Parts: sequence; structure tokens; C-alpha cells
Amino acid sequence: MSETTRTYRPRRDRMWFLRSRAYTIFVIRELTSVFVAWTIAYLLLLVAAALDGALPAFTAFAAQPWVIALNLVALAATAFHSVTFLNLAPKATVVRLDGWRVPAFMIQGGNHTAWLLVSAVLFWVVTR
Amino acid sequence: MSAKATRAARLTGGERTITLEISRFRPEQDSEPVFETFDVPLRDDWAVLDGLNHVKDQLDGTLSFRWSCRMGVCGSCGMTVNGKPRLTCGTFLTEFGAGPVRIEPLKGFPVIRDLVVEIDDFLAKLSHVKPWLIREGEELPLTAEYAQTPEQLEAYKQYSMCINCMLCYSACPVYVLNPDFLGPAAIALAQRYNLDSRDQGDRLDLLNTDEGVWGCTFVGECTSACPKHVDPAEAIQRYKVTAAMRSVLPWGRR
Amino acid sequence: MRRTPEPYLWLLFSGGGVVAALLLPVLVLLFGVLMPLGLVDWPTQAELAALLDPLLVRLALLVVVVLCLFHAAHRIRFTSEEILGVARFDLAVAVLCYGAAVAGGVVAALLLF
Amino acid sequence: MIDVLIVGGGGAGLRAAIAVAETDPSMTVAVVSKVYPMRSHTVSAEGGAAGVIADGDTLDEHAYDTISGGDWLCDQDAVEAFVAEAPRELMRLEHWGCPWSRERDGRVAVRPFGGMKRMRTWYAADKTGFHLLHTLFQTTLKYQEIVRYDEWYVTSLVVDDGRVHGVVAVEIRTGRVEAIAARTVILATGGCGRVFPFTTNAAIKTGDGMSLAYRAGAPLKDMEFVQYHPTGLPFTGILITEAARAEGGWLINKDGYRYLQDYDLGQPTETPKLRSMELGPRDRLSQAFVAEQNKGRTVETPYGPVVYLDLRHLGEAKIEARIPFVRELCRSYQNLDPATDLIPVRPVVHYMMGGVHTDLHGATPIAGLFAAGETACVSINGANRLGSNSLPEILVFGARAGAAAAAFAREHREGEAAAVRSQGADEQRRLRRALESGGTGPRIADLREEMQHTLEGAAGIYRTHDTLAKAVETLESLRERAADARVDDHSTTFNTELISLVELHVMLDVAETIVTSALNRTESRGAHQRLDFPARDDERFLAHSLVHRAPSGTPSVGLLPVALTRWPPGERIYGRD
Ligand SMILES: Cc1cc2nc3c(=O)[nH]c(=O)nc-3n(C[C@H](O)[C@H](O)[C@H](O)COP(=O)(O)OP(=O)(O)OC[C@H]3O[C@@H](n4cnc5c(N)ncnc54)[C@H](O)[C@@H]3O)c2cc1C
Ligand code: SF4
Ligand code: F3S
Ligand code: FES
Repeated sequence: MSETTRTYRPRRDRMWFLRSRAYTIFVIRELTSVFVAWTIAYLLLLVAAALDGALPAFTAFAAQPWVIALNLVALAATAFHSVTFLNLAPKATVVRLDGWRVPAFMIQGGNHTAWLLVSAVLFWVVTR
Repeated sequence: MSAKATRAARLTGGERTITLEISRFRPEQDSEPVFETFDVPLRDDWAVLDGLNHVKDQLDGTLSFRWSCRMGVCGSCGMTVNGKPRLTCGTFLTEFGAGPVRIEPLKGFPVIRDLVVEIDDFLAKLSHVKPWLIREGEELPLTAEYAQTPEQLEAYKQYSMCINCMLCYSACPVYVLNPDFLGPAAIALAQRYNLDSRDQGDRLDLLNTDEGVWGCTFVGECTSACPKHVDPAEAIQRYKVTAAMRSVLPWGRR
Repeated sequence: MRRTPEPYLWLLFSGGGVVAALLLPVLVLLFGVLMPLGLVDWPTQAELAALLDPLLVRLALLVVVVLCLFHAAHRIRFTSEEILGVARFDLAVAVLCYGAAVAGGVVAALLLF
Repeated sequence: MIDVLIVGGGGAGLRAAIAVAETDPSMTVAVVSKVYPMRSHTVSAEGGAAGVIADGDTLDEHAYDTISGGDWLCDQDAVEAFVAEAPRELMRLEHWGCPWSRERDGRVAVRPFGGMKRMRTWYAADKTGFHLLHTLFQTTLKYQEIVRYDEWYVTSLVVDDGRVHGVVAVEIRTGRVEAIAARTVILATGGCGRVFPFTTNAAIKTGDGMSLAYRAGAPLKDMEFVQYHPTGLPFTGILITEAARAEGGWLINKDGYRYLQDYDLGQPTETPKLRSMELGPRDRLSQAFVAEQNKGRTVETPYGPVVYLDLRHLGEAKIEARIPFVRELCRSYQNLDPATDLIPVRPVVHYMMGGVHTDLHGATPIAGLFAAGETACVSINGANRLGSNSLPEILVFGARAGAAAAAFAREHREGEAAAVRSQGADEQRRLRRALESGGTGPRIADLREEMQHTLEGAAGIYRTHDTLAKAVETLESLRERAADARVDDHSTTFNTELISLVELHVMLDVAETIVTSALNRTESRGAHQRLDFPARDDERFLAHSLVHRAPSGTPSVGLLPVALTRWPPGERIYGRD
């Protein structure tokens, strides 16, 4: 409306994600997805090896220190992903029973229980 | 205000002080903001806003900022206090120990002067999401209400508590990077009507867009910043579910 | 109204998020850490092949792969735009990210079937 | 040329704007407001809005409660119109989406309120004004024909030959002074609590509309009637709503004694009893506080004497459910929790019963000039407003003023461009002078503070001739010194100091009319208590005070008889059936 005043528009802060802890955590949370992708790639290599009869070559590859190191990071990243993702779920899904809103911690608890169960079952299936 | 403030000073002596580092931008003389420091009395019951009023009333009459209710309900006194978006009338000086307290205008908005920012953009967005009750067909006569049980009220109540203070916009990196994003409060207010059992409108076309709910990447800081527990992040994620379901289900679009 | 693909992408992203959250940590733990370190024995070639034999398992695996890759692609798309400030090239970034995910899915399909 | 220009974007202003837009979409409506409309002070109202809806309640009972609450200074025809339309207006708000609190069956819930014989106060938890204002504001957004001038400050009315032609306003952001031509103007600028040092009112409540009308030659009515609310937080003046008492809160003195029983307000009961004890009218409760203070039974604090509001026996659950905002305010602004702690409270200036004199349709004696809301005095509040009558008032009379202004604008198409231009230019020069040269004298804040303390001392809960007469002199000297008030800020961009200066002059006008009217009324009635004339005097003063600005600039007070219809003056009885 006013041509007589000039406003100050700050320049874009390139390092915005370092400006606060919350932003940094957000960015880390998002970047866990890189390791999700890595994990998938790694598992595909395993499947390929298993189907092609090249499992020993794969286990040798997997035993290299840098691969183990990478997978340790991937483990941390995917676990972080799981925790954050399952915690955020109640935001998108508000459950109401007869007008009573199921509190977030219950939904989160349910999610984490499911995660543990699935993990246990998989562990059992693979190592049995 | 000054009256109360100075009276407080007289009654308790005024020995402790705290330093305020205030961002100044005077378009006639500054090409970009500069900081100026002021010492103000530090009292247990003083909010940051009381400190600013002390500056304006006693030290430098040229300082500009908005405020009105001093009870956290008019939504005009939002500023960046030590890096965080806060309502200055509800933030006590004692929270900052020995200080200093750095006070800047809300980030993410053009600065008009000193601590005053331009929020016309939000008002345009607010109008855009049709934040009013939409009814179809016959209106009830003025002797009867649209019945709404306490449970139905509860379903949207939280989203109706928004005081338009803009803290959530300031906290949202997506908005700061992309001013076209509809933003947390506007979407929360759209949801306030969507979830109102009396509303018969449809805001899918307004919200189901790249600048609408899909602009949000769920940073979640809007909710942390909100002084009224509106939880705009939740409002947005919930509408994402709605919009996604209505997009894939054949009967979703009327 | 202008149609937007975002709802579909978001559904894929969310599905991928859930699948990844539930499955991936235990899989990396087993195949990426415990087995390579020798703490748990590798299954034999035959056992693995048997595990992958049922069609249903292979289909499920394909779905998992595609969803997880979409999940990653979606987040990488937005995060890179936010961090690097390249939102105005969204179309290109999106094509790149989702393209990679689709490619990964195709590779997986070829492998499995 | 604007058909209806509304000064003020609070409840009254926005309701008027919608009334115009709804009656005639071809009209142009402008809302000029010194803050964004949703910042207006209506947003702070907590307790509720009265309107007869409950089974067994009647319009006559609401009228009688209002009239006796107002100590028979209400115009009874106005009250009858008011109580009849209030329920419809509140229902209209419901139809626009206001989140009124509900009964289990889905019907609107009502609660008891001070001075009301029946449960008839609609509420939206304890943020009634907030929800009401936001509902109105959001509803105005759907009308294209409502034009807004946000953050424009109106400095004068353009009046020529007894007819209004528009306003002069400054755009705060740019400092641009503009004359806006309009066929009709509605003043809806709210109250003037900031004239006093200790008030529940927001910073913006400086009585602008009253001064605008007064300077333009319209009379102000009943300005001596200033309401003290009995329960404000010390220091901040934040209001603890009457709903806290309606839900069962007790007022106790330093000995833990429910002292109201000593002041002819009934006997203590466990559960709240309507029109009794803590649910007595505000004037009587505030006066009882002063009496306790004189007996030495209040508690001294750095911010003056206080008594306690005790909500502890209500329990946390009820407090959370019914008055959560009270808890939030106590926690955030006083660092205490009403579920476990006593709340220190004292009477604080809350509401202005007086204002711009209007008829039942909001019309002032100046043609084309209307007023509504707290800035107006239609005379439904008399000598003491009942809690929860103001929100319905701003709706009922906002709507009436809007409709009347629209009708007037339809019939009077002529404009007076010359007057608008020349008065616009005058005002421009005046403000430029203030801006450029400014003064070098005392600080605005110091003058304001002195004025506020003068008013508190002279026109507080109890008044006498001598202090009032002395206040008249002090105000005169303040006005002289204000002419040279120091202005540091010479910028045209968002110059809030310039606005404070204008507001100071405005408040001095208002203060002067309050003190003069109080001096003239040699009786005690409602909120106006003269120690030197302790009795009500219906012989002489069953009449409104009308204060005009004499050509010399000084106020002159006259009287206007009260309109009585069916309720002859009687005794105000509380706590006794
Ligand atoms: C804390 C508190 C609690 C209350 N609780 C209740 C309650 O529970 N029930 C009840 O019935 N009543 C209550 N009241 C009283 C009631 O809220 C007010 O009387 C009513 O809201 C006034 O509304 P209004 O529209 O007249 O003015 P406001 O809402 O004050 O609006 C005034 C408008 O005028 C504008 N304005 C002023 N001057 C200028 C100018 N010079 N130029 C341009 N614009 C200008 C302002 O920007 C604003 O938009 C309460 C009051 C307070 C202070
Ligand atoms: S959602 Fe919360 S933070 Fe955002 S404007 Fe509304 S009240 Fe303020
Ligand atoms: S911070 Fe921003 S990205 Fe979404 S969750 Fe809140 S709007
Ligand atoms: S001054 Fe109103 S919210 Fe702070």
C-alpha cells in the first residue's frame, strides 16, 4: 500500500539449519533417509548375491571395516529414523474414541511396540 | 504502562538492571538493522515488554514496537528474543539471568522499522483459506442454534485458539525460505472450520496445493513456538492425510 | 483446480517411512553388523535362496524396496532444496530423486524375477 | 466516496460493517482501525455475553437486572430494545461459527454472572471476547465490499454545518495524513481505561472516539461513571474474570474472612448464589474493598493493598474445565497456580459507562455521525454496567448503528468535498508541525502518568468536591505543559511516539469531562460515590450528565432526564430476596 516506505528484507540465511538445535535435529532427521537408501542398496546386493550363488564374495565385501563402519552409522540413522517417525505419527492421526482423544503417548507406545515385535519376529526368522 | 512501570521502580528502589540489545532499523537513516543497548531495571514481575516500554518512556522515545493487551491475547507483541520467537508480554526478563537480552523483529518478515514487521501477507493468506463458516441451503432462524455437542466442539477447539501472533511463521524455515507457503496459522485456521461440525464448506482446492499443506515438510517448530498450544504442525499433517485420502479414493472428490 | 501429484508422492513417502521404520534397523543390525562381525552366523546360500523362494516374499520385498526408496527420494528432494536453496529447480530435483527411486525399483524387479 | 466509514475494528465496528454489507451490498464500507482488527480490545473479554435463552428466564428479568444494576440511570426504552435483541445477536454469532460452550445435548450453555438473577451469560470457556472478535473478523473477510484501513489512526472528524463529511487519518506506517470523505461515520473506538493508572484495559484504550466527537461538537454523556472491576491482578492490572466467582470463587480478606457479608450483600453459602455475596454488582464489591482497606483488613503489597480470590476449593479439574484462561494468566503473569494458591486481587478501572451521547440507533446530534460500543452511551448501562452486558451491547448497537448509517447514506448522497479537503490540509499541517518541531518540554510518559494519578486520586471509587476541583486545575496545567511535550521521533515511518502524543491530548479531553461531570453530580449513584453527598438524589439527578465543549474550549455540563418506561426507581437489593 505504501510506496513511501522501504522495508528491510534480510538476506537468506544460508546456514539457517545451524541456527537452532531444533533445526539441526530436523535436518539430521531428514538426512537419515540417505541411509535408508543405502540400506536398501546394501540389502539388494545381498539378495543379488544370494540368488546368483555369490554369497561368499558378498560376505567378504561386508566384512571390510569401512562397510561395517558405514553400516553402524546406517544402523544409528535408521534407528533414529524409526524413533522420530513413529513418534510423529500421532500428529497426523488423531484417534477419537467416543469423543475422548487417545493421547499421543499411547499411539506412540503402540507404534514402538509394533516396531519391537516386527524386529523380534524378523530376527527369529533370519537366525532360526 | 509507564505509570505502572515507574511506580514499580519507585517502590522497590531499582538497583538491579539488565541490558537489552535492541535491533534498530530506521529506514531514513539505516541501510540495515543495527543493535543499540539499553540498561533497564530488572524486576521479578517485568516482562521483556515492560523493559521495552521503559526504554520508550524514559530513555529513547524513538523506539518503535507494537503491543496492546499485555495479557497474551491480542497477538501484537511477537518479537525474536535471544533468537527465539516469543510474545514479549509473556516472557519475563528474569528468564535471562544476568542478560543481556537480544531483541529483534520477528524473523521471516520484512522489517518496517525497529521491531515492527509487515504481516499483510498473512492477512491475504488468511482470507484465501475462507476462514468463515460455510453453510449450504436454508439458514436456521435466529431462535435456534446449530446443535453441537461438547465433543464436536472439542474436535476443533484447539485450532480456534490462534491469536495470529505470527510466531509460528517466524519459526518455520519453509516459510522463511519460501514466502508463498500458506503457512502454519492459516492452515490451522482452515482446519478449525473444516473440523467444525457446523461447517459444510470444502477447502480441498485451497489446501491441497504445493503452497498449501504440501509445502510443509513437518519441521514442527511452528508447534514449539506457538504460545497458545494450537499445534499447527498437527493441523497440517492431519490435513495431509485428508487430502491424500480424498485424492486416491474415488469418492473423495465431490 | 490445478492437479498436484503431491498427495500420491506423500502417500508413497509415508508408507515408505513406516516400512523403513519397522524393518530396516533390525535388518541392518543383522546383515550389516552382527553377521559381518561374526557375532551371528551368515545363513547358507541355500537357506537364503529358500527364504526368497516364495513368490509372496519376493513381491513383498519389491514393495519394501520401492517404498523405502520413495521415502528416501522424497526427503532428499525437500531437504536438498531447503539446505541448498534450490527450490526453484524443484521439477528437476524431483525428476532426479524420484527417477533414482524408480530406477532402483526396476533393478530390484529384474533381480527378483 | 465511502458510504459508511467505521472508526474502530473491535466488536462494535466489525458488527456494524457486516450489518452494512448485509443490508446493501452496493454500499462501500470502510473500517479504519489503529491496530489490526483482531488486536482490538474486545479480544480480552473473558467471562461472557448475556442474552435470555434459558427456560424460565424472561426479557423483563434481564431488563430489571440491568436497570437496577445501573442504579436506575439506564434509559429503559434502550434497555428493552437491548434485551430483546441480545439473544438474536448472540445466536447470529453462533450461526457465524462462534465456538460457544455447549450443554451435553448440543445447545448453547449459559452461566451465572454478577448482578444477574438468572443464568443467562453465554460463554466460550473464558475467552468469550477473543472468540467473538475472531469470529466477527473472520466473517468480515467474506465480504469484498468491506475495505480495511489497518493501522490508520483517525485524528479528527470532518464536520461542516452540523453534518459529518469524513475523517482525517494518518497511516501509521508511512506517516501519510489523508482526508477520507464519507457520507456517514460510525465511531466504535472502545473505552478509555488508560486515563487511569491501574486498568484492565489495553494500551489502545485511550478514548479517541469520545474526544473526536467532543471536539466536533457532539455531547458526551454520563462520563463520571467509571467502572472498577473488583478483581484485577496487582501490577499488570490483568483481569481475573467474574466467571471465576460465578464458578464459586470466594473473596477473602487478610484474615481469610468472606468480608462481603458485612456489606449488605447476603450471607455466605457453599455454592454461588445469584445476585448475592461474590455475585453482587461490581460497584458494590469495589466499594466494599475500600471499606475493608479503611478497616486495615487488606494485605499490603508493593503494588498497593490487595485481598484474595480463593479458588482452591473448586479443585484443579473444574478450574481447567471452566476457567482455564484464569489459570493460564495466573501462572504466566503472576507466577502462581489458583488450584493451590490464593490470588491477590484489587479493584481496577475496567469499563466506561459514559460516552458519546446517542439515540437508540446510535445517532449522535451531528447529522451522519453515529457511535456504538463502549465509546458510545446509548444508556443501557446507567450508573453501573453489569458484567456480560457489554459484549451483547456492542453487537446489538453495532448492528443498529450500521443499519442506521446505511439508511442515512442512502438518503443523503450529497458530499462536501471542499470541507474535506481544507480540513484535511489543516490537520496535515498540525501533525507535520508536531512531527517536525516537536516540543522540548516534559516527556509524554511523565505527563501521562501525572494525569493518570490525578484521575485516580480524584475520580476513583470515592470522590469529593475538593479533590475533583483540584483535579480540574491540575488537568488544565497538564494541558498547557502537554502543548510543549518533548518529541524525540521525527520519522514518518511507524512513529509511535507521535501517536502517543496525540493520544495524550485525547486522554486529557476525556479526563477533563470525567472530572467535570463528577464535580457536577452532587449525589452518589452506582459507580459514582461522593463522600460529601453519600445518598442517591432522584429529585435532581435521575438524569444523565451531558457535557459539551463550550466555544472557549472548556467543558459545560447539563442534564437530560432518564427515559423511564415500566420500572420506577427503587432500592437496589442484593443478597436478600
Ligand atoms: C479484560 C476485559 C474483560 C472484559 N470482559 C467482558 C465480559 O466478559 N463480558 C462483557 O460483556 N464485556 C467484557 N468487557 C468489556 C468489553 O470487552 C468491551 O466493552 C468491548 O469489547 C468494547 O468493544 P468495542 O468494539 O467498543 O471496542 P474495542 O474492541 O476496544 O475496539 C476499539 C477499536 O477502535 C480502534 N480505534 C480506537 N481509536 C482509534 C483511532 N483514533 N483511529 C482508528 N481506530 C481507532 C481500535 O483500533 C479498535 O479496533 C471486558 C473488558 C476488558 C477490558
Ligand atoms: S498458530 Fe500459534 S504461533 Fe501461530 S499465529 Fe496462531 S497462536 Fe501464533
Ligand atoms: S514449522 Fe513449518 S514445515 Fe510444517 S510443521 Fe510447521 S509448518
Ligand atoms: S501485548 Fe497482546 S499479546 Fe502481548
